[in-house]
Order: sequence, then C-alpha cells, then structure tokens
Amino acid sequence: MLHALPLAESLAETTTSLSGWLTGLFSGTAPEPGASSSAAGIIVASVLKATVIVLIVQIGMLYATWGERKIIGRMQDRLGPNRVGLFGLAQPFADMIKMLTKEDITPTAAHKWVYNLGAILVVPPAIIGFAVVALDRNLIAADLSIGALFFFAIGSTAVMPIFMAGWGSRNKYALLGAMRAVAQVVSYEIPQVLSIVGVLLLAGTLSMNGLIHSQGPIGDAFPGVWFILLQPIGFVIFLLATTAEIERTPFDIPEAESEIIAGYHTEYAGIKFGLFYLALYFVTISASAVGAILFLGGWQPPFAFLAGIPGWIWMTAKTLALVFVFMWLRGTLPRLRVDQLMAFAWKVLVPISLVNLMVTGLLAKLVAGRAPLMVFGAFTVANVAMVALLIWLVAGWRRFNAARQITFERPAVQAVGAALRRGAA
Amino acid sequence: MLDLAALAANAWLVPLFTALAFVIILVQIWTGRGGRGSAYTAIAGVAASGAYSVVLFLASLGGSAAELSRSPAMSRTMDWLPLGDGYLRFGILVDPLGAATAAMVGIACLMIFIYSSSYMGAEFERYTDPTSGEVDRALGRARYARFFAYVSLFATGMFGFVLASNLVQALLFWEIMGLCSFLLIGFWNFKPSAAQAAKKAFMTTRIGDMGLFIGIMMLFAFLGTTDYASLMRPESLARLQAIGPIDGWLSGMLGYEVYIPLGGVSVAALVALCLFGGSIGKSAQFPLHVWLPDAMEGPTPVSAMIHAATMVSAGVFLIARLYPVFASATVDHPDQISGAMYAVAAIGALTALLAATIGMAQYDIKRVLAFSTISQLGYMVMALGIGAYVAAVFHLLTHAFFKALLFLGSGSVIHGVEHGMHEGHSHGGGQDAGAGHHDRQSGIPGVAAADAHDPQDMRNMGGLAKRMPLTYVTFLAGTLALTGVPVFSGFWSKDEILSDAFHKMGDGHMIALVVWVLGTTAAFVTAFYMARQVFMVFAGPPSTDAAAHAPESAPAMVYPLVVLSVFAILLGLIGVPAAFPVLGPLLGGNPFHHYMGHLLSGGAFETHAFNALPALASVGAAATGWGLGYALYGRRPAAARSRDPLASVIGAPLFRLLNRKYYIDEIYDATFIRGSVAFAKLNAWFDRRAVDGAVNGASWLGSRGASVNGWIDSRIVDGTVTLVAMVSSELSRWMRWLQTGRVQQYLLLAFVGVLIFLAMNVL
Amino acid sequence: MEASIPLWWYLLVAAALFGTGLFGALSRRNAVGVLMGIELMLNGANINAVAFWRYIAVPSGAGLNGMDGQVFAIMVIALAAAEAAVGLALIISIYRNRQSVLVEDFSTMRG
Amino acid sequence: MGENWAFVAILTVIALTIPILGILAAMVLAPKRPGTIKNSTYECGLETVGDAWVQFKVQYYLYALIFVLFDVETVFLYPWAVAYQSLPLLALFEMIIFLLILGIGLVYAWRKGALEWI
Amino acid sequence: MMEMLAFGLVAGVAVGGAIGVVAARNVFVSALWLVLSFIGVAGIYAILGADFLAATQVLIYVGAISVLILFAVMLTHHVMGDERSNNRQAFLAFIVSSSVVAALGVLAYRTDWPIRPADAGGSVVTAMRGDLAGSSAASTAAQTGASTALTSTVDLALNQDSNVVRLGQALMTEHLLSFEIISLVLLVALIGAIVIARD
Repeated sequence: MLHALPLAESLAETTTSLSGWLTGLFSGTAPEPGASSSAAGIIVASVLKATVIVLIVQIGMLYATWGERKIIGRMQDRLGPNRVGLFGLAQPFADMIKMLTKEDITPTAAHKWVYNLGAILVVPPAIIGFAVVALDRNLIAADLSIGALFFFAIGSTAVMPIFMAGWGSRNKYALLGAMRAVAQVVSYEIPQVLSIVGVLLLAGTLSMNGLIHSQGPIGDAFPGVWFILLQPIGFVIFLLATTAEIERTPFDIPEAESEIIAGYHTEYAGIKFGLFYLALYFVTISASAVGAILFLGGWQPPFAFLAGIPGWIWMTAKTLALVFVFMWLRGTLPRLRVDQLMAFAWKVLVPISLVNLMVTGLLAKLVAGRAPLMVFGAFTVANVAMVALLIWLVAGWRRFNAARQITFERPAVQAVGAALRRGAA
Repeated sequence: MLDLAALAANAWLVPLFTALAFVIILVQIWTGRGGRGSAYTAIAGVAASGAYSVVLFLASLGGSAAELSRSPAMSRTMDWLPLGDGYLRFGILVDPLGAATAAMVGIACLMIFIYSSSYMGAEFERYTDPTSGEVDRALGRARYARFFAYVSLFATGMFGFVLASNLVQALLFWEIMGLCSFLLIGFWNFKPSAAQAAKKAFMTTRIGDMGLFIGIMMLFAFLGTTDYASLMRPESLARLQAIGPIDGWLSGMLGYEVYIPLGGVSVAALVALCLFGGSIGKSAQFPLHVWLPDAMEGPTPVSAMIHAATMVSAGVFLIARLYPVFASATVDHPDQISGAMYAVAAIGALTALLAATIGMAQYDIKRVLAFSTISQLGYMVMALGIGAYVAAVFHLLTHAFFKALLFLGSGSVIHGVEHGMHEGHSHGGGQDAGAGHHDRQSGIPGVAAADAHDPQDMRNMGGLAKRMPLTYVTFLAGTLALTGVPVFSGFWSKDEILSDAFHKMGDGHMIALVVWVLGTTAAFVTAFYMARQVFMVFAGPPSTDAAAHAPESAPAMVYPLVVLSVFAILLGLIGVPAAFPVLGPLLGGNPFHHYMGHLLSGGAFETHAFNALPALASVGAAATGWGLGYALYGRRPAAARSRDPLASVIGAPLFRLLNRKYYIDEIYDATFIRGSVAFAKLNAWFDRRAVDGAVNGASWLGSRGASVNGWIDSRIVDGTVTLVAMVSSELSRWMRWLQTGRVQQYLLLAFVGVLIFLAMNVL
Repeated sequence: MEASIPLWWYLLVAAALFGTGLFGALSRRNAVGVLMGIELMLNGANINAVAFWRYIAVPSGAGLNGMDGQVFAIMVIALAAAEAAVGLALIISIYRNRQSVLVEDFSTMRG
Repeated sequence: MGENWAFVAILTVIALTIPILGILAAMVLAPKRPGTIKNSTYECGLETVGDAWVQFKVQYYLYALIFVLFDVETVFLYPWAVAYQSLPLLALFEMIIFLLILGIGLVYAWRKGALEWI
Repeated sequence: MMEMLAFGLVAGVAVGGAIGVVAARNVFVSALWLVLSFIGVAGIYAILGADFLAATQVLIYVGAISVLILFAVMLTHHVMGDERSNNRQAFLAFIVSSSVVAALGVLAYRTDWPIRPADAGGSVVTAMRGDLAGSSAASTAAQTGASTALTSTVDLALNQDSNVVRLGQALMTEHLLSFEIISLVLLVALIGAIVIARD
C-alpha cells in the first residue's frame, strides 16, 4: 500500500512533462472572451484533448486495478500480484491481453442489438464524466458552468446500459440482477446528489473551477475553507452513496458472486465483460476526482504557504487518496443484505442529507461573508451537534428494537426465558 | 282676559270631548254597564265641550273680535290626505260665526242631554223579553246607552262641522250628522214608520249632499283649494269670477271635454247653487223638506236637537260660512244681489210661506213644530238670499233656542199625556176600554181621525195649562218668541230680517219686495198656528181623560225648559238695532251686529237707519194671528168641536190640502219613486233579453271553435311530434358511432379540430 | 459561431417532434407506447419554450430577469416526470387486472 | 462556452469508439468456436426454465417511481442552492416548505412500506 | 457555421430518435429510441444556451423517466407475440399528425417573431453574456444586488456566466407560487402512484 503511493507519485511525474505540453494545448483553448478561434481549430484541439484524457484515464484505470489487488492483498495479509513484471506492475497489461483474447460468447437467445449495445454503452458515461474534472487552475477539459450537475447527469445515464445488459441477455438471473442493480444505483443517486447540494450552496456556483476557488486559501472567495471541514456529514454521505453507485463493496449486491451468478453481466464474456469492468474503474476514478474537487478543494493547497507546489499535484494526490479509501472499504467491510442496503439509502441517508442541507442553509445565511475561521467554527459546532443527535437517535432506535426483539419469539420460548430469569433472580 | 290665541289653538278639543264620551259609552255598552252611567258620560262630554266653546265665544267677544274676524285664529292644521302636490289640511277655524254657533250648540245640546236623560227613562221598561215575557231590563239599558252614544256622536259631528277649517272636513262632519240623524230617527226601529222615516230622511238629505259634494269638487277643481281661509281671500274669489260663464263645454275635467247643458250660467253662480243644494237637503228647504215632518218619529229630544237647533241650522250655517262665494256671484259691488242669491232668497221665501200654511192644518203637536222649523229656516235662507247676513245668523241663534224649548215642551206634554193614558187605564180599569174608546172623527173627509191612543195628537189634549203649569209657562214663552212678539228674542231677529228686506226693497230690489211680503204673511200665519196649538193643547177643558190625568214632568225635564226659556226671552236683547228708540242705545248699539258684521269681506258693513214701518207691520201681523187663533180655538173647548174651526173658515178642501201637505209626498212618490221602480224593471228586462242572449250566442260559437281546434290538433301537432322523435333517434344512432370508448380515437378527433384551427390560421 | 440559427428552425424541429409523438400516441396499441408518444410531445413543447426564451425579446420589466421560458420548461419536465410515474402506475395496475396492455381493451369504464 | 459543449460532444464520440475498438479487436484476436451448449443461456448449469422475461414484483417499479420524483426534487434544489446567497432569508423557508412537502411523500412511502425490499 | 452543423446533427438525433420510437416493433426497443431522442433534445438545449436545462433533461429524462418506462415495459410484458404495434387508425393518425406538423412549420416560418434585438450577431454565448450583463444590471436592481456583486468578485477566468443563478432567483421570487405548487404536484403524484401501483 505504502509504496503504491510513491508509485502513483512517479506516475504523476511522468505526466508533468506531458502536462506542460498539455497546458499549452489547454490554455490555447481557454475561453478568453472574444477569442474566436476557427471552428476547425476547436475540433482538432478537442480531439487532442479527448485522446489525452482517455489515455491518462486508461493507464490510471489499469494501475488502479493493480493497486487494488495489491492493497486488498496486503489487507488480507497476502502479497497480491508480484509475479508479472517488477512488483507485478505489468499485471494489468496481462489482464488486458487476457480480456482481448478470450472468446466472446453471445448467447443465441439474447436480443443481439440490445445485448451488444448494452456492453458498448457502459463505457461512454464513465469517460464523459472526466470532461468536467479540473486538474489545475486552467487545466480543465470543459469548464462548463454547470460542471457538477453535468457530472451527476452523466452518472445517472449509466443506469441505462445495465438495464440493456440485463434484458438483452435474456437470462432470468441477469434480468433479476439488472433490476436489483438499477434499484440500488437509482436509490443511492438521491443521497449522493442531496449531499453535495450543501456544498453548492456554500460555493454559490456549479462550475468546478468556481467550487475550487471558493474552497482554497488562493483567491478570496467566501468560505475559503475546504468543504469537508464545513460539510463532514455531506462528505460521508457522498462517499457511501458513491460506493453504492459504483457497486463496490459493501454495496456490491448486483454482481455478488455468492448470490445471482455474476449479476447483469452473467452472459457477457471476454472483452464485453472487460468493458463493464473497465467502466467500473473509470467511474471510481472520476467519482473520487469529483469528490476531491467538491470536498477537498481540488488543486487548492491546504494552507496558503504551500501554494508553491503546482495545483495538479494536489489534485492527483487527493484523488488517489479517495481511490485508496474505496479500496480500503472493499477490503474491510462485509456485504450488506439487499433490504438493509435499500432501507439504508432511503430511510437513513436521505433524511440525514435533507436535515444537513437545511442546517447548512440556515448557517450559510448566518455567517455570510464572515472570515474563513469564523465560518469553520460555526459549522463545526453545528456538525458536532448533528452527529450527537444522530448517535442519540440510533441508540434510542436500537434500545426500542431490543425491547421489541424479545416479544417476537414463540410463547413457549418466552415461558422458558421467564422461568430462567426467575430462577436467576 | 282669556288668551284667545291659546284657546283657539286648542279648539280641536271641543269635538274631541264628545267623541271621547261616545267611545266611553260604546265601551260601557260592550261591557254591559249601559244605563244611567252612559247618560252621565254623555252629559259630561257635552258639558265639557259646551263650556269650552262658551268660554271661547266669550273670549272672542272681547275687543279682539275685529281682528279675529279678519284673520281667524287658525289652530294647528294637520296634513290629513296627500293630494298630489299638497296635503288636504285638517284643522280648526275659529271666527265670530263659528264661535257663536258653537256656543249655541253647546248650550242647547247640554239642556237637551239633561232633558233626555230622564225623558228616555221609559226605555228601561219598554222592552219585554219575548221568551220569558217580563221586562228585559238589560236590553232596555243597552238601548238607553245606545241612544246617548248616538247623541254624543251627533254632538261631535255638529261641533266638528261648525269649527271645521276646510270644506272637505266640514263635509266629513256633515255626513256624521246625517248618519246620526238616520240612527236617531230610526231609534225605535221596531216601529216600521220610524224605520221608514229614517230611510226617507237619509235619502233626501243625500240628494242634497250630492249637490254639496259637486260644489266642493268644482271649487277644488277651479281654485285648487277647499280651505275656508284661502277660499275667502279676495284674489281666489276674483279668480272664480274670472272664469266666466260656461259655454257648455267644460274642459279640464280629467283632460277631456265635458258638455254641461247649462250654457250661460257663470261658474261662480253654478258653484254657489250646488252648495246651496246641500243646505236645501239638510235644512229641509222647499223641494227637499219632506223628510223633516216624518223625522218626528224619532224621540222628542232628538227632534229638538237635530231637527230644530243644530242639524237643520247647519245648512244655513254653510251658506253663511260660504256667503262670500254666494255674494261674489255678483259681478260688481257686494251690495248687489247676485243671481245665485236671487234663487236662495226665492226658495227661502217660498219655503217659509209654504211650511207655515201647512203647519196650520196639522193635528200632531210635533209636526206643527216641524213645519214651523221649516218655515223659520226659510226665513234664514231668505235673509241670506237678500244679503241680510247678520240678521240671518242672529235669527239662526235665537230660533235654535226657542224652537228647542218648544220641542222639549211638546215632549214634556206628550210625556204627560202618555202618563195620563196609563193612569187612565189603570185607574179607570177597563172603563173606557171598549165602548168609551172612540176615535174622534176629524169631520173632514181625507183628514185622519184622532187616534185615541196617540199621545201626540193635539185633539186628545186640552186644558193642560193647569195640569202642567211649568211646561205651559215655558211653552208659552217659546211661542211668544217664535211668533215675534216684541221684547222676546224672536221679534228682534225676525224683525231684523224683515227690516233689512224692507230696506233692500227701498234700494229697488224686486226680490226684496217679494221677501218682505211673503215674510210678513208667513209671520201672520206662524202666529196663527202657534196660537192654535197653544190653545188646543193648554187652554179649555181636557178633551180626554189622558189629558185630564197628565202629570207635570219630572224636574230633570222641566229645568232645562226653564233655562231655555230664559235664553228665548233674553237672547234677542244683544241684537237690538242701535237706532231702536228706547232700547237701542241702552243695550250698547247692537253689539251682535258689530261682532258679526266684520266677517264680511267688505268690512265696513254699514247699518241703515231704523225704520219703524217694517217693525210695526210685523207686530201687527203677529197680533192679528194671535187674535184669529184665540177667536177660533181659544173660546170653545176643542173636545166639543166635531170639526176643526179652521176648516169651517177656509173651507174643507183647502184645509184637506193643507193637512195633506199639498200632497207633495204623494207627488214625489208618483214621480220619482214609481219612476225609478219602473226604470229598474226595464233594466231587468233588458238584462235578461240582451245579455243572456249574447252569452248563449258566445257559448255556441265557443263549441264550434273547439271542434275545429280538435281537428287541427290531431292532424298537425301529432304529426310534428312523431317527426321530431324520428329525427332525434336517427341522429343518436349516427352519434353512437362516435362514442367508441377508445381514447386514441378521441385524441384523434381532438387533433383534427386543432388541425382545422391551424389551417384557418395558416391559410 | 457566425451565423446564428433562425428561430423557426427550432420551431420546426419542435413541431416535428410533436408530430411524431402525436402519431405515436394515436397509433400505438401498447399503452406504454402511447405514453412514450406523449413524452415526445411534451419535449416538443419544451423546445418551443426554451427557443422562445432564447429568442423572443422579453418585454422590459415583465419578468424579473426574463427566465420565464426556462422556468416553464423545468416545470414541464417535472410535470412530465409526475405524469409518467402516475400513468405507468395506472398501466401496471390495469395490466394486473386485465392481463393486457393494449389500449383497445381499455374502452369500457366498468369492471 | 460553445467550445466546451463541442469538446463534450467530441469526447462522447471518442468514448463510444473505444469499446467498439475493443470489441473489434476482440473479434479479431479472440477465437470463435460457437457451440450450442456454450451459447445457451447460463443458468448455473441447469436447463433454462420458462421465458427470461418473467413477471416481476411491483417493488422494483416503486423504487424507480420514488427515485423519479425525488430526482425532480433535486433538480429544483440546484438553482436554489446556487442562487441562495443572493436571495433573502425567505428563500430558505421557501425551500424548507418545499422539502417538507416532499418529506411528507417520503414518510408516506415509508409508512406504506413502499421502501421495503420484499 | 459550426454551430449550424452542430444544430443539424443534434436535431437529426432528436427527430431520428422520435421516428425510431414510432417505428420500432418492440416496445422495449422503442423505449431505447426514446432515450436517444431525449439525448438529442438535451443537445438542442445545449445549443440554445440553456445549459442547466440540458443537464436537467439528461438527468431526469434519460436517468429517471426512461428507467421508469423500461420498468413499466418489463412489468407489463406479456408473451412475446406482439403482432401489430399500430392500431387500425394508424394511417388516419399519420395524415393528421403530418398535417399538424406541416401547419405548425408554416406558421413558425411565416409569423415574424419579435426577435430579441441583442441577438444581432455573434455566437449564442456572446449574446448570452452581453444580455446577461446588460439585463441583469438593469433589471435585477436591488433585489439581486448581491448576485451581480457575486459574479464580479469571481475572476473572469472562471466561466461564471451560467444562467442557473438567474434561474434560481426567478424560481425563488417571481415564480415562487409555481415552485411550491410543483412540490404539491409531485407529492400527489407520489402518493397516487404508490396507492395505484401497490397491489
């Protein structure tokens, strides 16, 4: 796990040179007012940018798989891939080759078009998400004025391929798996979105750069504090909801091996299965990137004096940290039962996020325009209070359940229980 | 001194007291407590209003008489009837004429009420309960109280009429008096003759009232007002004059032309005559006098009050009140006698003489007095006709007193004779029951025999002077006053009239000559029949037992007689002409003249020099009358005579003529009554033939129409109904195709509509 | 970026969408198909709204900041969502009772 | 502004090409020996029973339903959040009312058991 | 020029999708075409400059409603035998709808819409920014003073001229009533659907 980090760092270095070149390219496209570069120029620049993004993401994804297996391995006190290449670094490439070369079996009963399209359409949403990820001050692919919203909109389109896969493969279990997966993804999208509204409220804008600006010491935007400090609860909910969106443990019911074969991609083999796998990792990375932007202040250094280090380093570090968290979760938490999973989304996360949102709204008005420290103080107080309230509620709920539990057993057992107690007393 | 204005302002209390009494008596009757109580209530009522009016009269006598006459103290007037643009006002007008007459009415009525409280005593025993046979006292009490209720109402009517400020209001009270006279004449309604007389009285006065009513309406139509005050104003009178003669077509009556075939008569004269018609009816002047003698059927106090003192004089009062209207009929100077006044004077004179002559040949004591009243009223009207305004009013007042006195006297005589008859029967047992009872034949064919049981027939009387001394004395005083014996009130007032006539004769007025001549002969005849009456009733031996046993009346009846006799004697003194040799200056130069004279619009009412001739002439006439009366009736007792001495003098046929009142009743009966009956029969026939015929015809037509209708209905209407049914069923079948229930089809149709709409827009 | 797109293009596209949606709604036998048609029609209307927001001059002072068109579109989207939800729920419950989802079979109100 | 959207469009195009390239590559590289058994739908080795599109419980639909309505709610939250600081305090209460009303919906679904996973 | 091209592309996608919905035999497939059409419409919004609306369109229509529709299709899917997808009145419907389209098109073309003057030239974006600055300064006046302050503070590097802020203000102030009512509508829809759907 540790050395994985420097590895990420080294990876980052190689990209700096690339980034230098890239920034020139990107800045070229910075939308100065009035700069009306020719249409052709735009297209070419866009294509170049897109390919660069895809490459980075692809490599990132490969080494993410590698990283994950190394980390999970370490967590489970085993080594993880170290045979292929130095420290198993070549392992991802080996996997990729395997994917490409395995036979791609298409069940005859499957609805040909929908089956194939499902596999294909899984990837684009994952990739398009990266358009709004802001690496550095001007290093953003498409600085949309509604960046955050765009990301979640694209996220929500990921549901469609799952359904197509499930239905297309004409397999009862696949369809059932798809239905479950969709239900889960859909259910967790609401808390995810609700959790970040608090952030938007404080930042007052949807565009990624705007968000980052309002968080860091650089630039004198309003809160000037990382939103994670102001919105800890929001961050936690966002994290949980995103893990569910990505169908990673502990919310990985859809392709839970132990239950319904492989979920919606049971009928998929070879590269199509690879595509699903690839899309998953893409989303993980993009989600953690957005998470970093929303809560950890993107390319903003934690403290003013650290402004020297270039922004994108901060950005990559924070993203990798979040990715590590996801892997960490996978390594440690057991899988949730389906009904608990669904109940958790609607009955716990949504209410909490709503309450958090209201409190944030109220506080935003109270401390509007104050100094970052004051803002931070007020919010921590509120958050601590909310957490305390939550704990008290949960405790109360557990006691209530405990009392109810006894009454459920059959009368005979109760009689024996009562006798025992009498004896004991 | 008494504050005249305050008194006048509250003068509306006068009619109110008696009205209150009337209501209280009604309550008493209703609660069953009639009897004496009601009498006392009535007396109290009339006493109150009488006292008030006397005080009012005395107050007006004071110096302010002059301006009182000019600007009568109009008391509060109340808006009574909304009349288009204004209101008909209901109020009280106090002027010398009104005040004096009210006082007279007050005093007279008071005496009569007291008198009748005992006279009507007989009512209690009169009624017997048909079932149980014994006397029905409750009914008696109720009838007694009923009498006093009517009388109080009558007093209210009279007071109201006298003090009325408005012609319509006067008409109202005038009608009340008419009603009361009808009720009182027919008081003993179980007597058919009384009922008949009441109806007759009411009908005849009604005819007169029609004239009055038309007169009032014309006044209102032309002058727009009926208030005395505004009527009397010179400019309204001038306006009346200006209207000029009616050329037959009278426009303005409800917007369309009315042709009145009275070409040539000026409107003013026409109005005056109409109003005079009313007084002819009420004061029983010539054409409409027939009801007064029959009105004697009522109880004597009634006759005394209504048919002597008050009601009948109301007609004269009306002419006096509206004198300017009559006088203005003359175009130029008020002194002239206008056409209207000519008519008035003529009728007055004629009535005076006619009534007097009939009076001579009557046997019923009250009828004689009735005819005497008619003739005296004729005197007043005659006086007004020739412009002797003050004399007429003066005679009105004096006549009221002595005529009331005479009537009450006759009442007491009748009362006495009745008692005499009862005692006669009771003492004598059946003595003259059968054989003795014989009707004294009149000896003159056509003249009714004296009914032995009729207490009013003078032939059953005689020699009552000794039996009823007080009644005799008072009756004698009344007779002397009536016949114009000097010193007595009658002389002053009647002489006043005759002297004015004489004076006017001097001015060359032909009518004045007629008036004077007829007046003087009437005076002679009056003296004669009064003397005849006195002698038949009081002088000589009693011709029947009843007369022999007639006791003096009760004190309650006699005392009023005494009071009235005092008035009869002394009242004349206030009107002694200033120029009268001895008494004139002594009595303050004719104060009555000054008091009443100012009422005339002319104001400066000149008094002409006293001329002895007319006075002497009238005294002479009176004396000869008395002498003749004594000669024929005084010496020999009436009982012995088989025939009326007068008949032997003037001959049976003439006597019968007079006795039968010139057969006027029969003439009326033949002409009007039978005529209207015939007309009614004709009407009935016409109705039966023409109207029924038309109705039957219509019904036949109806049935034919119905059948045609039936045919149409069956053909056409049913046809259309089936057609409609068929069309709607067709339509519904076609519509069913549309109602498929498929949503998409509806949507399709909807968008077809949209399409059409778009097409309209686009193309 | 030079020539801006004339307004009526948008209106034309919207009309096209609306028309196809209408055809779908009218001709589809499957109730869900009808619903899809309706969704298309709604989208057509939305395009119109946004196009008008974008092109039509906002009378001064009318809207606070002239965002009426967009608000209109958002409301329509929200309504379409609600409508789809309820509509499909209806269809499902009818399907459970009638075992058929063809519009023709829903012609009678009873039973 | 336009460039961004152009970039997004182009990125989607490229994103689409990648899986297609992958599949094409697989077609080229991977062996293709279709076999009836191999191509049959995999049902833990058992014979497939009945049709794949079997009836499902309404439960799934309910989740989607609630999701749609709450998704619309979130859409309305965005503009509010963004414009929040420029709006008076009243905006907070307006939003609280909005959320409460929809909260009622959530509570109703909760009580009625629409959220339970059968 | 590029803009026209983009518009043509996107419009083609939208209308093509719509035609796909109508033409598809299988309901499931037509649902997928519907999704494509939704994406096309989102594109049109993007070109029109309504970026928030484009994202909303994607988020709700593609993300939520299509899922709903697919669920519904799944739940009501009877035996495969779906012979005829169109009913008898298809032809008549075609005529009516095509003529409606034609009429609307002509109407659109012929009426002279009161085009906003600020839109003289330049890309949609510049127009947007110009009018944003102009109108927002003029019309927002006191009420949204803070918002203009807000945009001015953030340095220009950021692409801050999104109209989401103005939309938020409009929703919260001018169209507050519809905002609250839409929450009621959603509530009612939720409860109604649950009651109906739950067997």
